[in-house]
Amino acid sequence: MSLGNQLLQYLFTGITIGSIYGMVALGFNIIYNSTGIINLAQGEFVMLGGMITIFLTTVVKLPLFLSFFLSVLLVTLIGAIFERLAIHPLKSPSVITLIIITIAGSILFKGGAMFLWGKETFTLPSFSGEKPIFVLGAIILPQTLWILGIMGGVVLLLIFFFSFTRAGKAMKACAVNRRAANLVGINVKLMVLFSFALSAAIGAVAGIIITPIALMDYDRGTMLAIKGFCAAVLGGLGSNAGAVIAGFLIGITESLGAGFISSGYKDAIALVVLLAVLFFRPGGILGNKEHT
Amino acid sequence: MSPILEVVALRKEFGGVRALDGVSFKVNQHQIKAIIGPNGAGKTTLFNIISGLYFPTSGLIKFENREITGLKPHLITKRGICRTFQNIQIFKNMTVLENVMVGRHCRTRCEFLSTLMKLKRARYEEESILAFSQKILSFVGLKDRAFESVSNLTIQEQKLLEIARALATEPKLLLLDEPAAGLSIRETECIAELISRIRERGITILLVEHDMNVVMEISDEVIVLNSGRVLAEGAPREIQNNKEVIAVYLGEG
Amino acid sequence: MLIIRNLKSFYGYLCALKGVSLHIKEGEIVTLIGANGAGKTTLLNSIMGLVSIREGEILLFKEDITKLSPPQIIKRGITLVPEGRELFAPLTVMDNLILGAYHRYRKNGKARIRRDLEVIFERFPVLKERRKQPAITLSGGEQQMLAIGRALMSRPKILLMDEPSTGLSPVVRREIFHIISELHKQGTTILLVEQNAKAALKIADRGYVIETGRIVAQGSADDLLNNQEVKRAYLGKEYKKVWE
Amino acid sequence: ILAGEDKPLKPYKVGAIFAITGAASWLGEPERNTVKMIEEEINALGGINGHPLKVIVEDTVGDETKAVMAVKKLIEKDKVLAIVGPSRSGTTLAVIPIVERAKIPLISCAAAEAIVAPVKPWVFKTPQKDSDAVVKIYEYMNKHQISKVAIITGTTGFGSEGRKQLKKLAPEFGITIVADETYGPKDTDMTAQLTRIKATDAQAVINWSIVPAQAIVVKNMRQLGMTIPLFQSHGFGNIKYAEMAGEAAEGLIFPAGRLLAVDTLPETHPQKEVLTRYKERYESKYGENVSTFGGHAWDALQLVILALRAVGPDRERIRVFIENVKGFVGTGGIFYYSPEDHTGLNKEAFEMLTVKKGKFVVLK
Amino acid sequence: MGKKNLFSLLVLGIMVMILPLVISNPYYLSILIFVGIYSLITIGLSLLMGYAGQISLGQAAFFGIGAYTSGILSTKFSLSPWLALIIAIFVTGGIAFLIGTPALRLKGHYLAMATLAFGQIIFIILNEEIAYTGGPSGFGQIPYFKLGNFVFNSDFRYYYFVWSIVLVVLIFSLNLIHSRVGRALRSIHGSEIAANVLGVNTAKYKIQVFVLSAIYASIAGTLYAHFVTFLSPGTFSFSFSIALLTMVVIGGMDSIWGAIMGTALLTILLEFLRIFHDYDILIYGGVLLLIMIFLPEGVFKGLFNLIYKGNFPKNRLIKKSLESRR
Ligand SMILES: Nc1ncnc2c1ncn2[C@@H]1O[C@H](COP(=O)(O)OP(=O)(O)OP(=O)(O)O)[C@@H](O)[C@H]1O
Ligand SMILES: Nc1ncnc2c1ncn2[C@@H]1O[C@H](COP(=O)(O)OP(=O)(O)OP(=O)(O)O)[C@@H](O)[C@H]1O
Ligand SMILES: [Mg+2]
Ligand SMILES: [Mg+2]
Repeated sequence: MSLGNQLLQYLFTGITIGSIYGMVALGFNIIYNSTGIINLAQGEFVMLGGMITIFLTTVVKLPLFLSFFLSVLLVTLIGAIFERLAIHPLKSPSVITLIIITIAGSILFKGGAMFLWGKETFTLPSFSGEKPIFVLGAIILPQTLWILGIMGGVVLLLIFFFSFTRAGKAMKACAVNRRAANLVGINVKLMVLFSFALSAAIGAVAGIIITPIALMDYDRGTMLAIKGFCAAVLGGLGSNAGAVIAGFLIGITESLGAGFISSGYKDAIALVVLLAVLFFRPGGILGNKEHT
Repeated sequence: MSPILEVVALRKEFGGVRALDGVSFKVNQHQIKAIIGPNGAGKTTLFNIISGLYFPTSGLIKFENREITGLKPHLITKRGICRTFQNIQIFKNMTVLENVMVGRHCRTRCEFLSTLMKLKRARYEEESILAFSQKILSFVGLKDRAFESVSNLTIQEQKLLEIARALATEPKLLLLDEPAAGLSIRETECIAELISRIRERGITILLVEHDMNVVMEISDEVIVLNSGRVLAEGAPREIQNNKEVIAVYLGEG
Repeated sequence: MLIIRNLKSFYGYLCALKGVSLHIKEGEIVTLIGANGAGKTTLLNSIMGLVSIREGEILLFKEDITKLSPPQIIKRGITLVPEGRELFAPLTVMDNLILGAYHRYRKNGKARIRRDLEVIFERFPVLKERRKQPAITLSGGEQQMLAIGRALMSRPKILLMDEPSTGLSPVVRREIFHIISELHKQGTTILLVEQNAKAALKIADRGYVIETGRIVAQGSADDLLNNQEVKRAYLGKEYKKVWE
Repeated sequence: ILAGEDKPLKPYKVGAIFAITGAASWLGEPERNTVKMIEEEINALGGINGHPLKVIVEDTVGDETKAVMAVKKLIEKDKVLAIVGPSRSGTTLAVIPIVERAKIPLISCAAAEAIVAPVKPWVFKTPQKDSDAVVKIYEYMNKHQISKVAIITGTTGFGSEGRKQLKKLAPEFGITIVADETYGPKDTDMTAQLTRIKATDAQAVINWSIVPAQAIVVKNMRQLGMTIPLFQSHGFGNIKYAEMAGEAAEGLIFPAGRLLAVDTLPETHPQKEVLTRYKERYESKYGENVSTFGGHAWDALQLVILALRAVGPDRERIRVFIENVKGFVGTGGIFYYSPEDHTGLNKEAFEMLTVKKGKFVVLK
Repeated sequence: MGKKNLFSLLVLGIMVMILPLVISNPYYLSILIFVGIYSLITIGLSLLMGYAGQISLGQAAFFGIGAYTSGILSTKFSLSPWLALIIAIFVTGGIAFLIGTPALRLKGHYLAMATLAFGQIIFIILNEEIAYTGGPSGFGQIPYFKLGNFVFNSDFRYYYFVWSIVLVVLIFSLNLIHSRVGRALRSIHGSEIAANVLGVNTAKYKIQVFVLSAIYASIAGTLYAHFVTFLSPGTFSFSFSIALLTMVVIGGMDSIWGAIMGTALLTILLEFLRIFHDYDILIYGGVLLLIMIFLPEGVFKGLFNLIYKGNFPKNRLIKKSLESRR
């Protein structure tokens, strides 16, 4: 295998991993944009998406397509219910309180999933076969193309939503200044509910499309959340394009690191890159500096 | 009298916005000098640069004949310049007294180790901080609110607190950014009177204010800024009658 | 039009309004005078539904709006220019203004709002210049103009203004009072809180005096202007009338 | 009628600590299930010499601190006679000082050699030795003229112990390790590491890990079009892993206890009966496949029961009894303990298995 | 330190003294030992978060650096644990200084991310440097602390050892927050710009308190290493950082007492939940959620508020003064 082929393969691998991170990061961004908090249960939404689909296809024996939509719907509902029960009742929560609440939520979801589906690892069949596609001697999996395609669609929609629609701007306004948002007539609580539902939905989509590649178990959420958080921050919190770019950057750094330096230290290499970027651009790649 | 502060050809740009465009002036010792000018003229930006929060694009600032351009804010405070904020910036997580005690920070020395072990030195110092801060609080008239949380203060009291806190640093030059904004006529009178009293203690004051009654009453000299340039400078009476100033700022009565 | 009866509001245990009653008729400018901490802001915030109301009621066109949330109140045509501006700091000037009209889009459509935007820009040319800048980077006075502009974008029937002229230069301050009387002419009802009580009383029809959470005096603006008590307490010693 | 007659005798309390939840729960879960099943069966048959058996199960979550606390609780609060578990090497090593000090027999279900080398009086283990698995693989390679191998190991205790043994024993068998890669337990894609291996002249790959992620290696390798043989460790001993890898798993080779291929074992094999019995009972009770991990717990608890039956509730005598067990037929093999050997098994406990049509079969 | 704190200290001191006489079961004692060890970390974290307003998601890493440094030094290089403790403090402090200097320029979630990344990197190093750390399977046989012939090898002895250190650290920290430096830290939390303009070298103090909290964690790490006598990376993972954070917030961020209470509460709760077996995770999550919903300011303040019916003692004082003013 020539060096060029290898390089290309690392790049493809990086893109595959990176697209997973990017997908998770998008979910973070939505809730961040409307509440200013990091929802540490985001990883669990991803996990639930995957697990519910597995359940629907293997136990209920629904077709994949139908399971996909049903499971996104269910997770959306779970996200909304979580918001109603745990976030909604708070009068004037501080950011750190909210973060701990999402941690508690993630523990509960994880526990629930463990009870429902046990501790084993599951997988889903790839959407369109497992036959790798060869490009210049390197392979790329059809599932990766699915991930890229769906992610591209989601990102475009989100960018459009947050930059060009009134509802998107209103959502951002909620995070910036709840009181002022109320004052101009934005129903903040509804917006927050909506954002939890939306990010749960996107988390679920992410979970479903990555399961054929990455497998899924009840305990998978935390790791995905950490990686997604990395991507979200590196990209600049709130910036969806940034999240995707950062996801790829982390993925590619990891795979190049594994390929050329050391597979044991690949994650550390990516993290060092992340730190370096943050130290020079304290607001992430596409984020604007936090104003004081 | 020698100037205590000298600003020379100061410029500041934010991206495309030119907030200050070659501002030069001097402030004499024990003066009250007022800076007025339309909204967005660059007054607050000027304060931000003098107090070290912003770095100027070009130009220099001299304090007591030593250059202080680009010094870190806490060092500038140590030299003897302190300021208040247009948007009140009090420490909401502390009591009134504690807020003022923070002001003593730059005049005291005990560091981590001695405070950790509560050495004798630290205890002495703490007592002196307390005594000084209480003195300042009674000077501005907030003595009986010392132990309250600052969220219970009215806007006037918050403004007084900011001034008290700045006074606690024992400044030679005090920068006040719109101290009377949001105050009623009565309260404005109080603040004006307080400012005069501060001057009597030998502290030089640079004052930004939109309330012309205050400016004209207590200031010795007035500078008018307009779009980042000095438009006029002189005694209050002269400024009042300056055609240009009336046009851009005061308006026809 | 707006009737407030025996309103009591609390911050935790602290009773900030101790039974306030007042009314505003359609098309009036009413001003609220009081010392710092008297409860003016609290009253306006209570009307908007931002402060928890323990007792009493607020009626708008005979409808009880005491328990409604701020968005519902805004839909009924009341808007507040808040104390401390409450802008969306990192959003641009443009976005701030557009969000001001948030609840009108469905009713009025984009074109109407575009037009209103132009009107605001005409009134405050600085804002037009700065429309792509984040609100936080504006000067204090510019931010105040933006806060007023944002409130006007919602085209309220009743406009509550909490110290709208704070931090504005004399020219702009005069412009604000000009705008207020213009709005008045167009039929907007206004409840005005101003530190400069004299200026406020001059354009107002009626006024209320509030002291530590209670209304202690009321009357027509002229009466209040000439009331010795009020004069002594709120209008200050006679400055040389150079600047007013 | 004597009043005491139908009053049951005092129960024998045995502790069990497994990683029932957390990242290693696929180990702890079958282990817990197994000991609970044994407890029920023994008690249904009248207990041990009339004493009911009480197994107190604690969860370590695979975490050392929690394991330490759990062991302390079992010793100090529950006053158990012996402890089976923990599931993982790390947690076992963490609790060894405590059981040594408290003088409680511990029969670990974890594999690492460090647990019993050097021998500690109170510590035993039931899983086969890593080094024996490595020897098994290397012998097979010698037979098939494979001398250059790439190893790829998981970064968990099991993986890194395996890596150590693979590297240590390679020279003895004239084998060169041409690539040495690792992956994390929650990694999602191993193509980067495999691409690097592909670029070497390795004749075979050894994938040594115990986490589900090892199935991804199997898949990725086939996706990359790598055709060289793939060897797995005995950590592959769960048919689920083969199912996850799907077709890609066909033909891979790994050493394992005979539990997984009990159907293909000849009737005459001494373990046949034990294995069949365990497998049938477990699968009918829990409705899931047996794994070798549950088997380790079966062996451990049966040893303790054997000891209790023979010597009664005395910790020191239990220890001595287990140390002298000879020819105990367990699921992992036939155990011969001695004061010098607290593993009790040798490489004969392993068979080389392969995956054929999605099933584990003994490699001929 | 006010009278109230002195009184609380006295109560805590007496409680610490007599508890082992009441509950002598080594199992319960070792739970309390862990409470003590973790309290050291959470006290530091509360100084960092509650007082200076800087978040850290990497505190487990400093705990780990302390534990591994002294563990390795005393095991592989046969140093006395006491010396190892000191060296570990310097190593951890040094690393904290190096990472803190650039990281503390970041704010909010970005700082959280940077500290998280740092924690992960340390975690990976612990896993990979097998020659020193033993890799994922860890290493054991770490010696006990010794004073002459007196070995701290029983739970009873170690309990008093750990808790005397906790008390000393607690007194130090209380001194600190009621001092010039403590006020400076809180002013940074209140408004960094204003603090800066009032002459507080904010950058310096942020780093100093970061280093201090790291040193507390390092001491805790050393105590852990020589108590459990076995180390492996799992103990020092991200989830432990999160657990620490949770303890601090549950207790009430802006109080050191809260930090200790939160630590005790969660540590004991988790042990207690053993009786629920697999359900413990659900109950734990549920309890956490309920506490945060109903006592968002933490149990410390929350309980006071419940007892005093919404009049936290400080507030009552204020109320009185308000009423006298009216
Ligand atoms: N960080 C920044 N980025 C971009 N522009 C800025 C920034 N800070 C200030 N400006 C611009 O610089 C100009 C001067 O602002 P400054 O705050 O100094 O005005 P000012 O004289 O204090 O006005 P006011 O009386 O309204 O407070 C304004 O037009 C403002 O928009
Ligand atoms: N968020 C709050 N929490 C607690 N007390 C408050 C709060 N806001 C205001 N108060 C108290 O309520 C009383 C009334 O305050 P309010 O702000 O309504 O007065 P105001 O008349 O608007 O004064 P100003 O002229 O300063 O704007 C004051 O005593 C104030 O201290
Ligand atoms: Mg200004
Ligand atoms: Mg007010």
